[in-house]
Amino acid sequence: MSKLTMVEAVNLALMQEMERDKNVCMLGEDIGVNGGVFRATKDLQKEHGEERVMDTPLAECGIVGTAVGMAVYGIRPVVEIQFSGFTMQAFDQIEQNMARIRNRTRGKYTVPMVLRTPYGGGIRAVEHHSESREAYWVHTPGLKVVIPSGPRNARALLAASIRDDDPIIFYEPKAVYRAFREEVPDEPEVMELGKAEIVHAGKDLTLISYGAMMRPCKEAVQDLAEDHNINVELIDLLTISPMDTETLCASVQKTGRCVIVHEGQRTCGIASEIIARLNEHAFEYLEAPVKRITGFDVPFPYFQVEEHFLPESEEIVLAVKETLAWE
Amino acid sequence: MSKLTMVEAVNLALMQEMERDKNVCMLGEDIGVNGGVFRATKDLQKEHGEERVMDTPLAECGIVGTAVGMAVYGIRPVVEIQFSGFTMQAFDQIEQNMARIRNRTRGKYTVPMVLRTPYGGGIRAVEHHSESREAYWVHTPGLKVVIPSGPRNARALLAASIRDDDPIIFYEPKAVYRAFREEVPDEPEVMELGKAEIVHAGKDLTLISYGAMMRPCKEAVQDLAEDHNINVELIDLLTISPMDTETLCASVQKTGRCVIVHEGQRTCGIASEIIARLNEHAFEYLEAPVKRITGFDVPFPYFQVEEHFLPESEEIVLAVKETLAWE
Amino acid sequence: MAAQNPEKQKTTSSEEVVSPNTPSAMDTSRIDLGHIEVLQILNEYGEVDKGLEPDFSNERLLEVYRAMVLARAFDKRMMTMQRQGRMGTFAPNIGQEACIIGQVTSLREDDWFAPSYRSFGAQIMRGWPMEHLMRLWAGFHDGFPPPNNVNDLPFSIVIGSHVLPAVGIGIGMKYKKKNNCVVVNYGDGASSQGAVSEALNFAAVYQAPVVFICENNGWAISTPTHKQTANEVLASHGVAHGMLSIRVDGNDILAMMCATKEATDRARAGEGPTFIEAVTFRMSLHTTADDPTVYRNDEEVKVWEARCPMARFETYLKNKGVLDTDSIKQTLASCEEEVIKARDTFYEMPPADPTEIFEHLYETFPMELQKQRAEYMQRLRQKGVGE
Amino acid sequence: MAAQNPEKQKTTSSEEVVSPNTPSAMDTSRIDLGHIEVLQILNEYGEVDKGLEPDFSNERLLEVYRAMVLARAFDKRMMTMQRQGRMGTFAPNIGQEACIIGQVTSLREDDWFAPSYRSFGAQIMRGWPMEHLMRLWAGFHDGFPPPNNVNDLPFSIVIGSHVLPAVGIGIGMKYKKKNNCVVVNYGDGASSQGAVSEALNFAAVYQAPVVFICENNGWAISTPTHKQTANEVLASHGVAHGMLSIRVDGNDILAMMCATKEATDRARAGEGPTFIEAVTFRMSLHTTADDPTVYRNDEEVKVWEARCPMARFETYLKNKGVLDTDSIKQTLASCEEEVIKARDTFYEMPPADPTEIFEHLYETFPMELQKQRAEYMQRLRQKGVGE
Ligand SMILES: Cc1ncc(C[n+]2csc(CCOP(=O)(O)OP(=O)(O)O)c2C)c(N)n1
Ligand SMILES: Cc1ncc(C[n+]2csc(CCOP(=O)(O)OP(=O)(O)O)c2C)c(N)n1
Ligand SMILES: [Mg+2]
Ligand SMILES: [Mg+2]
Repeated sequence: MSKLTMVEAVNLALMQEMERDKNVCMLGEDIGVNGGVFRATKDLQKEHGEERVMDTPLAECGIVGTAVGMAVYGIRPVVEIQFSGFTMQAFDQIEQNMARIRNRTRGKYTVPMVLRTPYGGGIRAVEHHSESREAYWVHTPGLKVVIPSGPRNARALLAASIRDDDPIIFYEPKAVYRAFREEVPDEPEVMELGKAEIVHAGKDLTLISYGAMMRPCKEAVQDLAEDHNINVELIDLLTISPMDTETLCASVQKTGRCVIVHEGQRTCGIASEIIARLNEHAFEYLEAPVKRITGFDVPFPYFQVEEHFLPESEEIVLAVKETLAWE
Repeated sequence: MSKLTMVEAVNLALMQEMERDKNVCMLGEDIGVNGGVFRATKDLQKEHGEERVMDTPLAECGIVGTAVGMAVYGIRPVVEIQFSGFTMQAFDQIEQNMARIRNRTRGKYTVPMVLRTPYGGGIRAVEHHSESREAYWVHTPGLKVVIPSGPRNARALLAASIRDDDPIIFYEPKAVYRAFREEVPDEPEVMELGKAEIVHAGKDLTLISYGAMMRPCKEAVQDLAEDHNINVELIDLLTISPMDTETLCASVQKTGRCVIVHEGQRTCGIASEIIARLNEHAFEYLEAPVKRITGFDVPFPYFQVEEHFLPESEEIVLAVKETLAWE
Repeated sequence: MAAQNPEKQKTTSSEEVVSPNTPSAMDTSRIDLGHIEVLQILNEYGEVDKGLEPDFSNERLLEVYRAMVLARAFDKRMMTMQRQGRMGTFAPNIGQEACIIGQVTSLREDDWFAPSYRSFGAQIMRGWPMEHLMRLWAGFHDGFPPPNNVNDLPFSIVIGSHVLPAVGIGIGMKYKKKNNCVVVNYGDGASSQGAVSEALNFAAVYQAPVVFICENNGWAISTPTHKQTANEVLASHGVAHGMLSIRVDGNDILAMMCATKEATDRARAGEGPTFIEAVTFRMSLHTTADDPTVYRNDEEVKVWEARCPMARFETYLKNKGVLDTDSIKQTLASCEEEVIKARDTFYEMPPADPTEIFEHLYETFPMELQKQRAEYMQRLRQKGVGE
Repeated sequence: MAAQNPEKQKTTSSEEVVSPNTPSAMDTSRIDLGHIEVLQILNEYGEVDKGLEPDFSNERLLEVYRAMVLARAFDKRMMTMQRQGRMGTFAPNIGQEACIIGQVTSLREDDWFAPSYRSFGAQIMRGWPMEHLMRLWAGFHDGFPPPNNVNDLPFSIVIGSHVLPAVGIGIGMKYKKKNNCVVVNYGDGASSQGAVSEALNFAAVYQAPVVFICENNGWAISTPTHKQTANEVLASHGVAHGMLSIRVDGNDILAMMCATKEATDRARAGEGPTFIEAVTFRMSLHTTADDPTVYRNDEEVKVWEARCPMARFETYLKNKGVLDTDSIKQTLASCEEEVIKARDTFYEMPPADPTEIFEHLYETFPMELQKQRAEYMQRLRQKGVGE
């Protein structure tokens, strides 16, 4: 056990997976000697050489498309895209090949690759460096989308993603990279994909979130318990696609009320889909409209004003209270 | 008045808008002498020359990025992407520049351009030629998304889109291109963007759709009225983003029940967003779960089986009856 | 092979120098770009350049000849079927047989081939049963995966999108220290796609065992190459990325075979990628949905008819004494028969299973998809489908 | 200008021929690619090539010299502010002043410039007040739009994404029959982006009045050019697309001024785009978030220190008698003062208005956005912000 930051935990998972399976390799910009702009790939090239940790030319479409071919050939590439905003450059390869080659070839070829990329706001970055566009990938059949919320689950989910035979978009909440430390076991740890986690059991309302937004949610849950005696059930999605609808619906069937929190833009975002599924599976249990606390439908703002854009625990507390007050 | 097919109506709108405003120009693959692979740009180059109707190299990102620059410079480009599946190649330029330059430059520059592209299934095409991925664009702030359902509104909405100062994704339902004829006035006609149309007033249930799916919806409404004495209010969205939430909510507040139909994939699709908005604005009026009849969360299938994938009027009739039976 | 990399002498490996811009890099002497060799062995009259004539065995030559005849016979049959409404839209390869077949002649079974949608001939040679290709173009899901033992990528529908994965496969071979290589083809139109240019760069940077065949057939639907680019020598794209690049007469089967042979040899020997621009011509429609009379004139087609890759190969083989009028006829007849057999097999194959659309999306079956499949099955039952 | 388009003689306009592949196109003689000229007027010792020396007026030379000094002073002040926590992450242009400023010296006000994120010097010369640039890098929305009367694109954050719009502006100029041109710059790293290669192609196909400045500064963050591409002569990219292409010593202000002058003249005269590879060096950090000691060694930096664009221009101006030790000091002092003044103005500018995030998305304000803004205003009120 060591106390690691998330970026160290990611590094640990990568290092151990490369040791475990010599077919695991990495591609990305500045991931070699430089260890990645966030140092998530630190020392990997020193340890495993330039053939396995490939510094690439500056071309995201090139990186993803190349990795797809390597994956088809039986390698297990882990791609780093420097910021998730630049996955737009690779959209065609992601949607047309990474997500579809298994389907297109009726399972003859698979694409066991992971596209890791830091997402989200909160680090005072310039435009295009704070995007949360996971909804694009969730809307794309054939992909899995995984978003950890802390060092320990980041490590265990990344290991699981690398071992998974499906193409995975792995969004790392960069605001959490160095925000806190957590005990992470030295021995490899793997968490099952596709399962949401009930982080805090409760009976009054279901609060659903993931990634960087889990921190304000946890704060809110604590505040609500301590200051208002409100008992919230907090769920961390962890895998956004395929979504663990059962866990969500079971909780809402119990609590009858729900608030959903994410940074990504609202319209056609993750919260809309959750609401649609609750509508299908928990309609008769719902006692109040489900509330969305999300990024607004504008581009992520420049950093002087970003703090107001990102949901904070106060808003969540308020939304929970409003939802409980609804009748 | 002449009876036109949708593709002729599109052609008419383009021709008249080019005559009206010499800043309107076109870019696309094979749109010149060839008149476009669907003939939507027939005779435009003959009439207006190669400078205004530009055959481009085979590069969608190039087409969109170039058009963005032209629009910033004060031209009003209308881009044709041969099939909507190939907009993926231009995703970066659409998301990063077309949608954002107005915002980025605080209104100093605008991007008055239209990206026209045929979308949807039903013409026995190969993979990537039948996509309905409008949800990507609806999730992208800064874009407007317009989808006509017949010759007359196609013409009037396209004219409006060309005159609009915002960047517009204009999806043309290719299954409707030559499916039927409709009276289209000879004189230019313009329809306001952002307004849904109540195509058939009713009181029992609200049926919401757009584009090619309006045909089976209309059939279903007729069948329901004739065979089952069920009175459905049918709404054609026409503009998908920004969405006319008011019209939708007012209708559902009246009927209490709703079914939504689209071809695009379900998860994080347009129907999810409508459900989320109904949840916010019409929660207390809803008497049954809102039903989604949509494309499934798999890639659009190859054409031997596509007919079963696309929603038909029977499914809609059934869904309406089920939703009415719910208590 | 007669071709050259003008930057060869300037490119230095990472061990030798720390930076590209050490003093000599700002050398102010002008940079000679060298030249691109153009390879033709068999001219349009079927005359062979004795100095360049390769020593393929007669059996091999006849095998390749038959593959060309078969490709054309297949093409014609497909066209008939399409006109009868029994085949989907497809892209005929008539007139490009030398280019298409020549490019795979030096591939081994464990090498890979990444075809475009106009590569029937090559696919057949690689082991795709013709009825399988018919399934493919008739819109059946099971037509898409390459058959067992055929290491090909599925054909590419999105122009240029297969080139990067093909490079990835090459890099995979290097990674796994295999003695293999990849051939990937794409057209003059595709050469404008940014993703293709990224693929060239990746292959060159990693010295991947990839052979690029740029099929410059004069047209991309209605767009002639001179409107596609201001530099019609597409081999320049290889040069720009520091790759050995050559232009080949794509209607000359011997040139195609030799150029690809040398390129695959280089690839296997660890000498990196090669760029081959094959100049040929799309004699027929772009696809069966296209009408070329709208945008190109007959004269141009006539010029190219005279350069037919089949005719000149026949002349050569006749002159060599390995083919005569009779055996030509026989070959054609036996190819047509083979195609008819494939067609009949195709007609007897089972209809599509409508439930297959839910298969092969993930390794396991997510709950939501199970639910959607159940919904779909219900729909099929209501329609009475599949009972 | 000493540079050449090797394919010039092969490229034919659409009127002349129907097809690119008429008989002569399958010409089998080898294709001479010609050469790329390398331009240096002022060598690293400040010695001028008399045969090439341009006749800019002394005033003009001093004006450009001051712009270079100002750019460096601005850079240094920004660095200090960043270290003090009063400035966001930014990309210093130290060592690239000649390249960056030289490229805009022949632009007129109604021409356009499409900068990268490392183009301060040029932006200041184009009329961006320095406090405005400070706002930009300090994360204020109002820092992004170019000021009134400055026809620039906003700087590009997504590598390479501004090059296509720049070409579009050039095509727009042609469309509107304006006598103008566009200068767009991008780096060695950006040269790998497919979108950039598409931009070159579009510019060449439409003969747009665009000047491409490829700033080959040796590094893209930690990636040296020789790992970015197997052909470090990036001017080859222009050649591949049939464009007049030249390599210039990017640390030689006279060469930069002359090359861009000729290129913009050509553009205005309807002679199409020009590709200029400017060889220079990123002397400092990639950005303030970067630590180059991790990946590059000092020796390389030392080699380039000796090639400083400022020093050699000073030597030249001294030799010419238009500058002396005193006026050098004076220029520096006045530039530093100007920067300090800008900084002070910047410090006094109002704080960001948090409601601005909802502005300028559409021409009119959609209902859902109004609703979301109301929600946001409510949030701000609860936090007590903006009251
Ligand atoms: C990304 C993309 N854009 C457009 C198309 C439509 N399309 C299909 S084939 C074709 C022309 C291709 O020309 P070329 O690359 O020269 O190959 P050829 O057909 O001549 O063999 C076009 C534009 C497509 N399939 N994919
Ligand atoms: C599409 C994209 N990918 C990655 C990045 C991150 N990034 C910013 S600058 C840079 C290197 C750019 O190098 P180069 O083009 O040579 O310009 P230079 O910084 O040397 O001026 C990278 C990788 C980005 N901003 N955009
Ligand atoms: Mg072609
Ligand atoms: Mg650089």
